[in-house]
Amino acid sequence: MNNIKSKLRKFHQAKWDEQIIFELNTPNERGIYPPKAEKEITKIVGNGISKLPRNMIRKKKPELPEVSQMRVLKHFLRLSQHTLGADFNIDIGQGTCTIKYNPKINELISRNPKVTELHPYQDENSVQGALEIIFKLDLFLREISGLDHFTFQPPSGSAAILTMASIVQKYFEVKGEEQIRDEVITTIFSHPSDYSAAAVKGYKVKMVYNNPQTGLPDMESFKKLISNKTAAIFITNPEDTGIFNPEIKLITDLAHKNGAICCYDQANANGILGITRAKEAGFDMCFFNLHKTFSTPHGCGGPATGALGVVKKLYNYLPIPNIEYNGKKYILNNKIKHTIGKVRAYPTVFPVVLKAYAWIMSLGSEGLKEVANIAVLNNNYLLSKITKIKGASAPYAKGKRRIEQVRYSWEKLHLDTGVTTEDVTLRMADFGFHLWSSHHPFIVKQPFTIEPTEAYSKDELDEYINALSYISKEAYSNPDIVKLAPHNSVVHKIDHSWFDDPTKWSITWRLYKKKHLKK
Amino acid sequence: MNNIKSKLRKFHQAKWDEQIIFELNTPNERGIYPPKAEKEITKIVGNGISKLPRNMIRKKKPELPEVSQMRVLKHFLRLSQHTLGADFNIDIGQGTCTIKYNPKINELISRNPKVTELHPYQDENSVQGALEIIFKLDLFLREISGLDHFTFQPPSGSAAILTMASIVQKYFEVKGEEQIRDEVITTIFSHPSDYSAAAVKGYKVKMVYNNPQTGLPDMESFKKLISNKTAAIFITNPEDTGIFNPEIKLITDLAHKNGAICCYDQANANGILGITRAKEAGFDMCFFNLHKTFSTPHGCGGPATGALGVVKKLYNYLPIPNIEYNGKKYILNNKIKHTIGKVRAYPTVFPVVLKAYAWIMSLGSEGLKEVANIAVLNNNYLLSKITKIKGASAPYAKGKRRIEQVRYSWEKLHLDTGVTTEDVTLRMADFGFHLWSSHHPFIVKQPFTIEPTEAYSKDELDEYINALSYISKEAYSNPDIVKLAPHNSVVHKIDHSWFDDPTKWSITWRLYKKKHLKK
Amino acid sequence: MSIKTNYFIHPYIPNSVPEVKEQMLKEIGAKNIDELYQDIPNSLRLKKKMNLPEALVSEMELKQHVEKILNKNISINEYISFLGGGCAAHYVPSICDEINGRSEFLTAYAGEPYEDHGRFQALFEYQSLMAELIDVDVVNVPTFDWAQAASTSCRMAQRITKRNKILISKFISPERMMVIKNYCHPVLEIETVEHNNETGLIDLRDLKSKLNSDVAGFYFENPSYFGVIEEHGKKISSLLKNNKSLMLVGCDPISLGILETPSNYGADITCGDIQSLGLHMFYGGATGGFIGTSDNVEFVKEYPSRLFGISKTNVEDEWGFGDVLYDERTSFGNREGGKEFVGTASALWGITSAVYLSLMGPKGMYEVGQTILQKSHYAINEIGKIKNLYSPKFNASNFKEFVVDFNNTGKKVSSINNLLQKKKIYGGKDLSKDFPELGQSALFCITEQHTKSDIDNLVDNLKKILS
Amino acid sequence: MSIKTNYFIHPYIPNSVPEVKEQMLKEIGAKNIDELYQDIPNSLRLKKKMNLPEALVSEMELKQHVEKILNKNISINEYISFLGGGCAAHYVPSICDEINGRSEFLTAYAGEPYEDHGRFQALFEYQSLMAELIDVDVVNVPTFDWAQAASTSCRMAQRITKRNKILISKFISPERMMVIKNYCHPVLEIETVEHNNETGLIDLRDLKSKLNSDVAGFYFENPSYFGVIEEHGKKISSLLKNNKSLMLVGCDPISLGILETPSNYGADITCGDIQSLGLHMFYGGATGGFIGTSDNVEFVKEYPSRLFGISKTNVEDEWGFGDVLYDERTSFGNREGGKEFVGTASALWGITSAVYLSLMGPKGMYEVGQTILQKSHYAINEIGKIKNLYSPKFNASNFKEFVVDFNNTGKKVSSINNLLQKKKIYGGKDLSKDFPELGQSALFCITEQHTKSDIDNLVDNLKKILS
Ligand SMILES: Cc1ncc(COP(=O)(O)O)c(C=O)c1O
Ligand SMILES: Cc1ncc(COP(=O)(O)O)c(C=O)c1O
Repeated sequence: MNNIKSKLRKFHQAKWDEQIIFELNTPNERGIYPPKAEKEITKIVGNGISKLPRNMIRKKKPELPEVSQMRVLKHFLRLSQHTLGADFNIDIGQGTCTIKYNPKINELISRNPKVTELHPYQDENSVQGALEIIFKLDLFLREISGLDHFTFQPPSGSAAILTMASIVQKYFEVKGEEQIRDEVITTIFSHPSDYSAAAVKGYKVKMVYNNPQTGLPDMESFKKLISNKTAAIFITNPEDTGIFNPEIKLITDLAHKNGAICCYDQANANGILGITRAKEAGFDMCFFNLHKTFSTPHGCGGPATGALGVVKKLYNYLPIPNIEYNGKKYILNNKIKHTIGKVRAYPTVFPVVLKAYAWIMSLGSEGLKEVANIAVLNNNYLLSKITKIKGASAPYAKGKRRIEQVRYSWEKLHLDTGVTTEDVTLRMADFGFHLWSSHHPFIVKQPFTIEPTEAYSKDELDEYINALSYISKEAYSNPDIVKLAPHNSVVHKIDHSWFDDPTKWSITWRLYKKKHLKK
Repeated sequence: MNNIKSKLRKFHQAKWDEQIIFELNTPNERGIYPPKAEKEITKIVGNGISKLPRNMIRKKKPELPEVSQMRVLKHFLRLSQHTLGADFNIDIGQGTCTIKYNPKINELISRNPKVTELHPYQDENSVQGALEIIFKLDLFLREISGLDHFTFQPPSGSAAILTMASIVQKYFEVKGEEQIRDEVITTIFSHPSDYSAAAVKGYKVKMVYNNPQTGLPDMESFKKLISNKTAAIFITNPEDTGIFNPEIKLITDLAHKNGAICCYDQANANGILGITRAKEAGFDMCFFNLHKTFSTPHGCGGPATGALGVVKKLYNYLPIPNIEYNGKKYILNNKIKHTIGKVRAYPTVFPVVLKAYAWIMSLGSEGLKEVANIAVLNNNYLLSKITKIKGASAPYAKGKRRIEQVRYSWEKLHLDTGVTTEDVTLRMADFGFHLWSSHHPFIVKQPFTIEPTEAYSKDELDEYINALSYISKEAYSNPDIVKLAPHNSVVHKIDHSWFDDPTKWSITWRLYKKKHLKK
Repeated sequence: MSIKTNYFIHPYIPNSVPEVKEQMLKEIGAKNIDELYQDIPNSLRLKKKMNLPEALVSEMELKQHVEKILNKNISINEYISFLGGGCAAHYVPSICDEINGRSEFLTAYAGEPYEDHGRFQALFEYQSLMAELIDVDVVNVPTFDWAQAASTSCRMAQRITKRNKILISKFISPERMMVIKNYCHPVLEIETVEHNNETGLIDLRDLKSKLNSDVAGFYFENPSYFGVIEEHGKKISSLLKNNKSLMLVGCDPISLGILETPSNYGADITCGDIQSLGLHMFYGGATGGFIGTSDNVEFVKEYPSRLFGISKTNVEDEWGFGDVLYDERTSFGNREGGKEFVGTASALWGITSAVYLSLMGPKGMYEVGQTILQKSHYAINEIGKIKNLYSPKFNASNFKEFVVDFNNTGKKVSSINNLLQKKKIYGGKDLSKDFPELGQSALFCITEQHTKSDIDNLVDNLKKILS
Repeated sequence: MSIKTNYFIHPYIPNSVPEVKEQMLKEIGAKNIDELYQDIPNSLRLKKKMNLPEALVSEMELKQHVEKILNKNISINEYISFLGGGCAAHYVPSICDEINGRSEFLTAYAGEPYEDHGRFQALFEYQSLMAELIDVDVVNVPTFDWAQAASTSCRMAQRITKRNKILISKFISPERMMVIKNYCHPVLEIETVEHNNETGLIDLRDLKSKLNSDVAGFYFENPSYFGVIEEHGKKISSLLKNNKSLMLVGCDPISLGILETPSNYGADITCGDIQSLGLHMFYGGATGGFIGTSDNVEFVKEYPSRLFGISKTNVEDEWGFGDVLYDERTSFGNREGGKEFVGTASALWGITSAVYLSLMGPKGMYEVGQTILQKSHYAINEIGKIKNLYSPKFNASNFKEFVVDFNNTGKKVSSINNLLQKKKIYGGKDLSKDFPELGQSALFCITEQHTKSDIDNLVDNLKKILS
């Protein structure tokens, strides 16, 4: 197994021991000069400052550092090397995040001035290209989901959940049921935002826990919770466990029977593209994270887009403007009867939409299905291999297949050796890998979540597995090396006492100076 | 001195332990698909292969690796992190190379399709922008050098030397003296190409060694060597020692008196911009490396340009086409009476010319002079600091100032501790630095050459000096740590036996397989 | 050719190679991939092929295809634009794009501070640099946009004061107003505060009249949507303090090298958008919302966003980073008790703005503010000289943006803009729909990128159109 | 403002800060910077200010200034171009530019294999990939361009055979011919070899007649400058072998996924340009010359270029790299005895081509060759159908390029091209000056980037012009 392509690397992360940008301050150095007003202008209007109300002239200059250009560049370049992007590692350890290849061609396309230099207030006629791409992506996603209309206004998955909750609310307001229907149901293995974004809209959120055997949301609890107070259900499927819920249609039927709206969290739909859809599962709304399934880069945490689809009857509640085609040209439709208004100031996060469009165009129908197939193949391959590693297990649904990810457990490893998931995570850093535990609460003990997507080769999967097995062996033979990790990373064990203690936390450099330097 | 901005870093270079691209081969993986001919075309011309003479169809497919796209990207990205570009380190240790800031704006400008997508055969009218930039750079360099015409055809400094030799030759051919004048004189501290590129043109090259006291070329030797056989002198000033030769005008006068042409190697003119010029020093030709003094990036060793200037009387020998302005538009002049022909297929290395143009435009006359001033200030600051380091010295011209660089010596360190320049070089890698010895032959014992340019701050210079002092201390206290370096670099002591032994050397992967794997 | 219908080896999907699939299925113990979907009931399986355009697997064809569509756009590189209102064409230093284009930053996501030290440091620096610019002690990792930042500011005010009403200035961006309204509904009640029609400044009497014990805070923007500089910040602040309501101020950070910061005239929460700090417009696609407050624990614990803090490690002189109050505040750390929600937002743009501020320093921020001030006042002047135009409409100080009153011309802004467009000019934003009370008025925006000749060109064409 | 005439703090020059200068001068023990120039005689000092345009220290102004000039260019993105002759618009995969734009590679230079391991590996891989493509054992780190590679091939042949004459095919690029002539003069004598006027193939009789004991080698190109595929490589090789002369073949590497490699019909030295392998045209500014031979020591030691070799280190399974035969061969290692010279050349483009070949693999190279073949033959056919045009002029197989004979049209190529240009087409390269014997002929080039409609567009316009 330890062939050259899946060898355990002698890795060390770049380590520049780089200062904080403020430490690089040298008074009077300059990083860049903005343009000056032309002399003729100055002649006419003076220095400009005289135009300001006296009390509105800034008195104390901002204490920004003064650093010459190359040093600023060097600083951030070094920080970039301190960051383990997906382009560098075998990024399957950030389960639920659907890390995949973000094609460089799509980056190139999105840095075209015909993309970067468009103003959101421009006349429709001058942005027909942009609108066409947005609208066509809508058409594509209709086909992929079976739903009837998409909006690309929500700037993230969580924002899409908030938007769904807003639509649900408006829907029942129009029906006059908003007072009665003040509950929402979600599940414990759904994303936390399915809880919290719904709560923002004032809903009482009820949580269905999983059946300890199957790992699936417990049907009996569902039945108990659902009622004519239920405005909507917000559910992910497969949930973080990667187990597809075969009863999903029973759930949506039950919800519908109680007059609720069914909202599908398909942020991550990577394992089911072309296989199964929101429509057939009975959902009224669903959303896809373009920055997950549809391959737009994660950018350290955004920009992003939660593409939100609805069935026909909810069209009238969509945020405005909606991008449509009137038979002659693409338009920004602001006339939507019961629109919830807006969830973001401008129509969409255009570069993200554009990259998702290009990604789908490079794959087509068959390609998308192949994405799902291989994501699932890779995941089950890992499942088979990882469950053979001493100390690791895959709770729930023994012997069953999984879709695109699995929530594993190091519980046995921990019991046997004292080594925790966190220890393993930090030790994985020594080989150039991420390993993520799971969303709180840790229902699965010592959890870790792995989602390989379609982007990594068998050799790369093997390399990752090799590292896990190696660390398991270490844990059993020499646990300290694991517990003291990382050794080969840019940084060592961090003092966590600075994060929850108000007298110590330093959210900015000035706070650090106040709290720690003055002493 | 060890303030936070000049601290000795706990450095480790990125280390991915990356395979050779051929080791990543997985049969049938694809990195990219080129476009296919349209179906209509295939219908008409068939598969294309049938158009080939049978024996000209390739029989054995090239054994290129088959690797999917993200893995290719990852491979080269990792290799990039294994490379210590000037954007990352304090790159003052590659003396003679004039490593400075290569502004990112110039990169951006040069990636404009109006630059990348121009064909060299395009009609003059459609490339007026390109020609304007080339011509204006010519005007700038005339001002900087005092000479009368520049050509940007030579694609490097060495190629410029070759071009100068070609012009000299043609000049004497036209005069009918080519048989008599078959010698060229250069100096030992000039760049090796001043010797070898002249030799390519069949010249017997004579070398003037330095005066052991002053470090300057020995005047007496010069006088002895120069005669009516001398076609030209090729000389750098300041030479690699950084000492300005105050007798330079005596030398050119002497050469002229003997009927020779004076060729100035100003590849590196960083210390004298706006201070002193080729014209006043009596030279007939000079060249600047745009990739040194004029800030275009070195690109791991090119692309580059040796901008070659000549006095009026040599205009008629310039390579064609010469870019000129006829009062109405910019033209490619191919009608040059005694042209040497060409030294490169196309008119110039346009992106390099463009970046040099932009760099000069951002600085202007004062800025260029400030470049020189600060380069010299930085250099003399280092001189003062480095000569205080135990074991280090700056041979020649004791107590004198230097211009833009200094050739130092670790001779004492070596005698005292056994540690060589090479050892220090490899140990410097552990702190993220380059340190270069010098061009062969090592006239200066245990040489090292440092050229700070204007691009680094005092703090950065101090950081570099700190590392040198630290290593000197190590050499005296614990030489093994120096001798066994590098410890924190991507790679460790390399087996040099594979480089000069024909049974072992492996210039390609296929040779490696033949020579080392078969066994 | 190797792309056949049943044999689709895609450059993005390494294991689409059939031989590899076979090996992996063998390890899994499955006959085919379909078997892996056994839990998906047949009734839910998609039987048909999705109806999507044919794949453009050749990268060149993909590029040509997309560029052909994009060529239908007319960018403001091609026309001269005076559009603003929250998004504008400021100069983007080349290093900003160099850094946000680095593969490492572009493709990182949610790693630990151990492998993603650089991401944490860059965003900590972003927070710290913004904190200097807006002169506060705490700034968040950026949220989606100004609208979200303003919305969250309102919700924070509610949680801090435990009151349920927010007053909002009428002269804020209509887009932001809609976002805030949706985000706060039905939990918060919203009431708008009037402005003086002459000066464009906040109507203090109206504000006063609306203050009561339900009011959690008052949100206004400075400069306002109309570019008007509100000079009564301190007065507003004392009105609010007396009422124990918070002052929430939105601002355009590019003004703050030269304009006083909201915190210095009493803002409890400062918010705004970083688009002006090194981001291209991207059709409104590059935005990031900042929120800044004092280090008061009561405020800090109400942030929903991530807040990166600096720390030390067990190695001497080594910086470490981590999340402040993560388990208490965030929905990641506290599903049921977290504040609002956290997730993917605008981190890459935050890093970009950190680069921008590092390059600019205090002097650069001052100078760019001054240039904008000078150029915009030049435009105000020159437009004001045109017959029948009132510029600026509001008799107050302006920064970057200003309203021109076309009511006396007898022409509609929309038709004037159409004529300007024929001259390759995007005129000011037509305000007649969003602010009918202003009649035919337009909002013009001038940045440091405009040249005198751009402005003169506009003025000449306006003259021609109106003559 | 802080830029004053005597107070110039430039973003590119950190120590231009006066306070820092003072500190440094103090350390040096000098009163001012001028003192540091004490060795430069006054008579050599420049007394005046250089007459250069005013500095554009603002990055935005610099960008606007340069772009304004560049906008005078019309790129072949805007027109359809059929220009080739050694430089052509092939598709550049986006990853090629991603990699050559990486700051690390872009700004590295001459470091040791210890700090620049990645640079050495990437160039070793370049050598290795090219070696597979051209099917030889040794390839150099790329030199300037094909012309230089051909020139050096001639000089290598001279040193290997110790003979002083080179025969060169007449149908090579006129630019390369001039470079070779200058580079070899006066050390080598050059004589040209004729081609058959019908087929464009090498005139074997003429070749034979010119072979004698002075002849070090014969250099020809395949495909020739006219795109003609020479099919008698083996015959030429045996003629040369009999004369103990070397066969030197120049080729366009993008042909070699599909065309037989020179080494397989007898080339002793293969050379050419990597421009077609992932490089933009840059007005002819992105070129790189490759030279490939067998691993014969007599050949290897005659390379002037750097040759990177692979090795091991003292750590198990770790690759190391270094220079092969550096001290013996190169002018760096051996000033007086080195072969020709070595210096800065085209390394970044070499790395780029390594990326290109890694992406393409054997199948990609085959496919791109096939597409070019098909599209160029389609163009040959369609142009050939136009009245009075002969296409191809030479009755042989073509790849990528071909000559169209306009002699029967009564029109000059130059005026036809002018008319085409009005239709936004750059027609074929006019050959009438460089090859007067061909009369009014033009060289057309078709790559994989041309679409059928591009070609049809050309044909339609030619028809109109000629009707
Ligand atoms: C299933 C699921 N839902 C929602 C989200 C939230 O998406 P975002 O981070 O874009 O807010 C995620 C992201 O991790 C997710 O995986
Ligand atoms: C003084 C001098 N001359 C000539 C050269 C040769 O330049 P190139 O590497 O461009 O051939 C150099 C480069 O190091 C140099 O420093």
